[in-house]
Amino acid sequence: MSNENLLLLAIAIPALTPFLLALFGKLPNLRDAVSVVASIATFAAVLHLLLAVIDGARPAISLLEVMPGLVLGFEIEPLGMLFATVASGLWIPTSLYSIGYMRGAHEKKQTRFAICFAIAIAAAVGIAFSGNLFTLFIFYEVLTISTYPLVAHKETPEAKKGARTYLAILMTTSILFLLVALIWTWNITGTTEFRAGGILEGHIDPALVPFLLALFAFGIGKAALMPFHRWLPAAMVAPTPVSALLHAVAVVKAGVFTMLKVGTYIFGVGFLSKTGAADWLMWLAAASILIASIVAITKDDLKARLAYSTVSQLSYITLGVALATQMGVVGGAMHIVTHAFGKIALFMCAGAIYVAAHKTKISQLDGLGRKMPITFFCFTIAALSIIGLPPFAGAWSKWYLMIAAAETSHLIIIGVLMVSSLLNVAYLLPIPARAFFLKSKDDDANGKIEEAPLFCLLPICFAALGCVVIFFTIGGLYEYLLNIPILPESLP
Amino acid sequence: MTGSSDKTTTNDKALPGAMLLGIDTARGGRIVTWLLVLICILLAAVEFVWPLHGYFEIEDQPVFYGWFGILVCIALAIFARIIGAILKRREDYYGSLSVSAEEHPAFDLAQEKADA
Amino acid sequence: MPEYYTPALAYIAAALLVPFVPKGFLRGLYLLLVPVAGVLIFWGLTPGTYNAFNLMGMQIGLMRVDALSQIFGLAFSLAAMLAALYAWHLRDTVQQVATLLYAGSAIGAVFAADLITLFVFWEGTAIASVFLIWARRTEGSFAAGMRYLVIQIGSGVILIAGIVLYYREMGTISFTAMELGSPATWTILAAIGIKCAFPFLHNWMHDAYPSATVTGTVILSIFTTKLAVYALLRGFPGTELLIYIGVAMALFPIAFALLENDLRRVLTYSLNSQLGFMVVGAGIGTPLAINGAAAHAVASIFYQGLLFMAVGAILFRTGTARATALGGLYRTMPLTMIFCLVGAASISALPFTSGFVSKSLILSAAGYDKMFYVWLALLAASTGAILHTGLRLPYLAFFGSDGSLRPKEAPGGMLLAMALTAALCILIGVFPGALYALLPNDVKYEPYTFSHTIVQLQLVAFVALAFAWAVGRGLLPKAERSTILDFDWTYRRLLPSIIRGLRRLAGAVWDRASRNINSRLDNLVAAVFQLHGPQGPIARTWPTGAMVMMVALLLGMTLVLTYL
Amino acid sequence: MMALIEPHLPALQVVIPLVAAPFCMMLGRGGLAWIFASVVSLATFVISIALFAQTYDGTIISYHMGGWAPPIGIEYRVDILNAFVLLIVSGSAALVLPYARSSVAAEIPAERQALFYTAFLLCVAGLLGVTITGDAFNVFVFLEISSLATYALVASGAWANKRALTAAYNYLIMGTIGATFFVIGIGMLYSVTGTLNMADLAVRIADHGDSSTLRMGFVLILLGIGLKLAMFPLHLWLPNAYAYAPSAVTAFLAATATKVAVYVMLRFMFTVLGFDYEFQADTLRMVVLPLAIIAMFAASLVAIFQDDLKRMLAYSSVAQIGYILLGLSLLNETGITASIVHLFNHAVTKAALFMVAGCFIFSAGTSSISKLAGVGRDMPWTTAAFVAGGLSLIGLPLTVGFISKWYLVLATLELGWWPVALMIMASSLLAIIYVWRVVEVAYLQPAPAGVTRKEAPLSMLIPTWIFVGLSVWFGVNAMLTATAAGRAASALIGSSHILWKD
Repeated sequence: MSNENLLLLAIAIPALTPFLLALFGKLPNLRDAVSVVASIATFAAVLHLLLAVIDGARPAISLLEVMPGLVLGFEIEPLGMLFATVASGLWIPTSLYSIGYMRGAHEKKQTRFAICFAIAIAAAVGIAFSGNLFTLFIFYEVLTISTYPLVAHKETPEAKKGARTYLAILMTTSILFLLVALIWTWNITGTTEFRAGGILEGHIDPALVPFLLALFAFGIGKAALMPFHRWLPAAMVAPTPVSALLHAVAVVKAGVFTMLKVGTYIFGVGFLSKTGAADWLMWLAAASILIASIVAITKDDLKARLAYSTVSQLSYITLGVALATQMGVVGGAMHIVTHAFGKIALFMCAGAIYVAAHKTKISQLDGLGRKMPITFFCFTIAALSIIGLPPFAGAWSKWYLMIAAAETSHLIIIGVLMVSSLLNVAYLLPIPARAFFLKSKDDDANGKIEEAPLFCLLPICFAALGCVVIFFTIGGLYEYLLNIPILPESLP
Repeated sequence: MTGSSDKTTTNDKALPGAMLLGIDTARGGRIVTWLLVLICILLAAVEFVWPLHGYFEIEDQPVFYGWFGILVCIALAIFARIIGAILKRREDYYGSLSVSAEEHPAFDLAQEKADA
Repeated sequence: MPEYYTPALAYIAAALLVPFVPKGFLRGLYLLLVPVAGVLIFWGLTPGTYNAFNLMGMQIGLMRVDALSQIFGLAFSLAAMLAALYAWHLRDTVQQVATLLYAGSAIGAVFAADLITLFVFWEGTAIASVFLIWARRTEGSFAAGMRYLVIQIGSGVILIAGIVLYYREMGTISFTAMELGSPATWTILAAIGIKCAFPFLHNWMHDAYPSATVTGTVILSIFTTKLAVYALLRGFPGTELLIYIGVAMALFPIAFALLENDLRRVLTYSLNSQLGFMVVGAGIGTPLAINGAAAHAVASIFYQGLLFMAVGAILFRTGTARATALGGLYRTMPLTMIFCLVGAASISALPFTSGFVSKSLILSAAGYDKMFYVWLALLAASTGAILHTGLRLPYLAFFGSDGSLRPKEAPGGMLLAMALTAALCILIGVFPGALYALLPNDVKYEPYTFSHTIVQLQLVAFVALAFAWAVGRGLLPKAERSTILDFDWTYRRLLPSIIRGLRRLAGAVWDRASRNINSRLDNLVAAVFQLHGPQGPIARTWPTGAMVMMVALLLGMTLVLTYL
Repeated sequence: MMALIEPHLPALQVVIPLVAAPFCMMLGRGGLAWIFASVVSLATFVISIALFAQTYDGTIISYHMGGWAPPIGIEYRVDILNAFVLLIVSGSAALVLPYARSSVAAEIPAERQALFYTAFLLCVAGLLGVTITGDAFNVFVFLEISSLATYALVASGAWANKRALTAAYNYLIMGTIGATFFVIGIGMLYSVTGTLNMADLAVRIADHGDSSTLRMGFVLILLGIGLKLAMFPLHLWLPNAYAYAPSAVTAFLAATATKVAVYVMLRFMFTVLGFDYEFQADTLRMVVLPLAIIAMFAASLVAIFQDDLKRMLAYSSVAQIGYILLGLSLLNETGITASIVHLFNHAVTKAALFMVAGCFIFSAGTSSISKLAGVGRDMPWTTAAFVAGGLSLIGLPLTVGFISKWYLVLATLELGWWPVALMIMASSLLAIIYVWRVVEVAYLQPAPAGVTRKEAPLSMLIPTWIFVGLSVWFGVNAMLTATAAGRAASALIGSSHILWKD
């Protein structure tokens, strides 16, 4: 099968799975099997493409012209390939985990859940493979809409409120800012294609660049840049698999991925650093990193704390873009991977704790480590990875972001990254420490608690293992990321 | 080292460290002190028989190390008292966020009595 | 995977296997044998860098074997073995795993040829060691562990920031001697300074060490700080600033050591003071001084470990290490007392103990370079060490007033560990040549000159006399149940209260602002509703007349425009 | 056969429904009349497709009624713009009629249904006539035919709700005032130029130049048509008329009536009076543009607070007309393209949505939003259609609404009018609110106990979904509509440029 067809297949499988899911809605075992098989099939297709891309292939395909000059088309480049691999790859453990979680927590409407989940993955892969900003925007909105039912899943008043916030912020930012930015870009350059080195240089008054960048940065609400981050904690009312895959990996990473993509292929790193247009973004991202971390410390709700941690970590990637050097892009892209593994593990642990012990508050976790050692052990590993400690994956992405900050002589940014690590320690490590080393206040109630179902545990262990493995195999990832074109291709 | 002698019971005689019994009484203390005085005098005397040499002039002062040690001790005692007066607080000053006031947990220990 | 081989790997692999080794004799033996395996990896290798490879354009060297790394590696391995013996009774898998990881990380860091590897193991020591504190499983130790962890990881992130800058500046990450001067080197020095407990960066030690478990404290006392000394010797030999830092470090903990009630905390202060000697040695930087610092580090690992072991044994049997609760223990724990006295003699640098042969190297180095005040200060610090640890500590624990405690002698594992350590202290003291042969620089030095032996004996004897006299008169500060405030007050009390205040302020401002904004928003929504709601003028069903009015109005308006 | 018919297609387009109407009345019973009306509307649809195909490449068909050449005779003139509108009108009719079968049967007594379909055909004929004719006075005539039919159609909602009568009455008054204004305006143009043929008018006006009579004529036409197309604040008749008319009528009117009025406006402004007519440009920018922006917000806000689904959609229409007027008052090619493309896009979207409302009324017996709780479970297809239509209303990609918004914002950005671009986006955010309110109620609220609702019949669902399908299809592949609109816009501008140059 040609790479182009594989590309379409990688989007089509998750996009068409919902029909099968709807068909088997009444047969839970078959339905869940379909989910798992679809996730594996998608990943197989993506993996195939990954190998091709590593070999230098750049499959591209134009589906149709939506409006004169505006093409719905796909083109794979290293960055998008990376995101697609992460999103589709982590779909497999998450779909397994969903089985354990949704059944363990006795959630209703599991078919609707599975359907929307598959669509969201299709949209994420679509975003990853988008050949131009216009296509990307389309899938970006599909992703928003398809995750709304997932956030509102519980249908309680809180769920509705959270989902409303979720939708309101993502829609407002994307329509009010991102779409305008998109049309502006189209207006001045006559294209929305992603091109190495950017398309804007020479078309736009340098004085206006910061404004256009602002429209993009705030328009990509999924990147959760402060002050448009509120949707992320609000989305935590969703069932945990959603928080794990979508709000730690697919959706939020779609956001920061778009930031990276826009920075690299629309503005161009060179253009950004030449005009200094991203300076303000750098400071905002730095502030976002710190403030979100501080807020995280004050949260007692486990998922809320993890959500604010995500807000903070996402800004690392935005920071990588804003530093406007190759190492910044490499660090940011690397952080997409490393943070994905760490945060998905953390959320899965939170879900496992909820399924096994029905606890959502950190203050209730004392002594649980004895009952759920595997869960909390994996939590510790993932937390260390998020903090950025060796030998866990997070250390490397932080290293490259620091290198980028050093290259641009922003010592304060290095300081911010350091302080952020410590804040991460302060809000993440007390959780397993309390669970393992403090005594529970109500031992009787905890007496019956045991580990979450195997379907939950295995994905957790997988993700935690990923954090370790990536640390040692980072060389390959780094080599791969160097393929992201930074400079404009010389014209033939 | 006062007032503890009466606690010495016959039982203590059987304890493994019985050899030293009495060293913590006032008399024991006096004996130790005088023993030390004797040692000090001997060591000081050595200096006058075989001249010593060091790195600095000050070391050529008679019994420099002896009086220097005593002076430092006095200075330190005074300094420590001043520090103590300023910085000493209740044991539970930091509350439950410190181990100062809490007992060491029993599971980590094996408290056994010698006569048990 | 031979190219990934470092002694640390043996420890890490062993740590992963610990849970599968049956608890009890087998596991005890297993833990004893791991350091042996660790030593075998590097022992006998000719100096050079092994297992070097290129990672993302950076030259990584996992194992650099030279005299400096070998002596620290050997000392760490031996200490790890002794600690394992000391903890023979322990049945806590978490602590056993943590110990192996901790020791492995420290040894790995010592053999690191590049800064990245150093950083990896640097953080490794931070993470692994905190479990020894948390393993106490109390609120207090949890909080202390968190503080310790933040500071230790803080040291790590400062180090990585320094490495980043250094890499940027020099284009290499190899770990060699650096010149203090650029932001990079200052940052790296700061990172090392935290782990080395430089003044004002030292509080984690006094906070955390007494908060650990019985065995945990012994293990903690071995690695972290000596690793930092190693890093100073490797990275900043001959940096003048270190001399002054070291002098301050050697002096100021003395007063705290004299005041403290918790004997384990007394020992941390005395450890801190001893570290000062080593830092001075690194700062002087002559071959002799470097040798002195290395030798003193090795010696202090053992005598300080011995003291911690003895106090640990007391804690283990009595449930407390508070001086106020102890006293008169010589009756029932005479062996422990003897070993403690060996340790005390060593730290007092009594001739024929290890302290004497190592400390004199540093003092001599200062003497040769005619650094009078440094020399004098170190002498004063030595005096202090004799006073607070050599005399006061054993006195309070084993003699002093009889606390009427009659605990059993320490268990066999502990006694054996203490005995071996004590033997080491004395052996080094009697046969210094063996230690000197391992030192990094080839310098001839003879510690047992007649003058030197006599003056040191004089010093110890006169101080002992002064102590006996002062004790008889009750002139020394009394040990009381208390907390002595140290610099950590700034972040345990001052900073939180500032933050609380700021938070209250920010909260008030936020509340006010959000109330204000909310009420404005409410008003806006109300106004919008009034205008656009079902009964509002815009949504209402108007009578035909009103509609016509509207038409007329618009017509009028446009007509006006027509004639403009 | 084809060769015989083909030259007469423009005439047949209007004549067929016009002639068919009286026959329809004679058919008596509802069923037959419905079949007849459906066949007729299908025929007109086929004709309009043929016309569109002929003019797509820019050809202009000029058909002389009875063989009399203009300016004396009446000319039917088809270019891509009105072919496009013809397509909208006849296509809507062809799709609404199948839908009307069940809907009308539920809302209008059987004996009156033949009359209803007659009025319907008349209305179609009128709207087609307005669109196709090249004669200014003819426009007025057909406008009145369609309007009168419309009043009757609205009033036929009275069997369901008596208020339809007042609504129709109000509509009648306002419509008549509008028509009067319009005819006076035409009279003034005639007094200046002495001709009623639009092409001829254009030439003569250009020769004549500016004058206060011309200005008066323009103002009166603007207001007259403004009334018909529910330009804010002349929209007051619309919400009630739409809310109380039978569902099928609402769907049809929403898709066509206002759109044809917009077409007339475009025609008079840019073909007759000319793109560069300065007074017109000033009026558009100073009066119409602000009113359009106010409409976008005010009407959307009203929609947010409405409880009745049909009223909510009606107010949303007022807002959407705001977009159209905004586009044309920007006075650049992209803006006019946006207006024209939105004619189609909004027609498709709104027809679908009103049909959904009709389905709700049919199956659940209510269009009150609060009573539709949990309807997503009982009527999944209908509710899903609402969601799809709603997304288009918001302007999300892959729907036609997005295409319109794209061009509109592009037009403002071309002018550098930042704030306006942001205002367009902000007002679409209001659309999110009123759409999502329904979505939330329909899906996330439990159905009240004891209420049973069946899915709407296929005869209603299929047309609804065809409209939904169109709104998605032309959102995904907008080449046809966008190209047509673009060509129409450039033709409008191009023709007037030539005229005003000399």
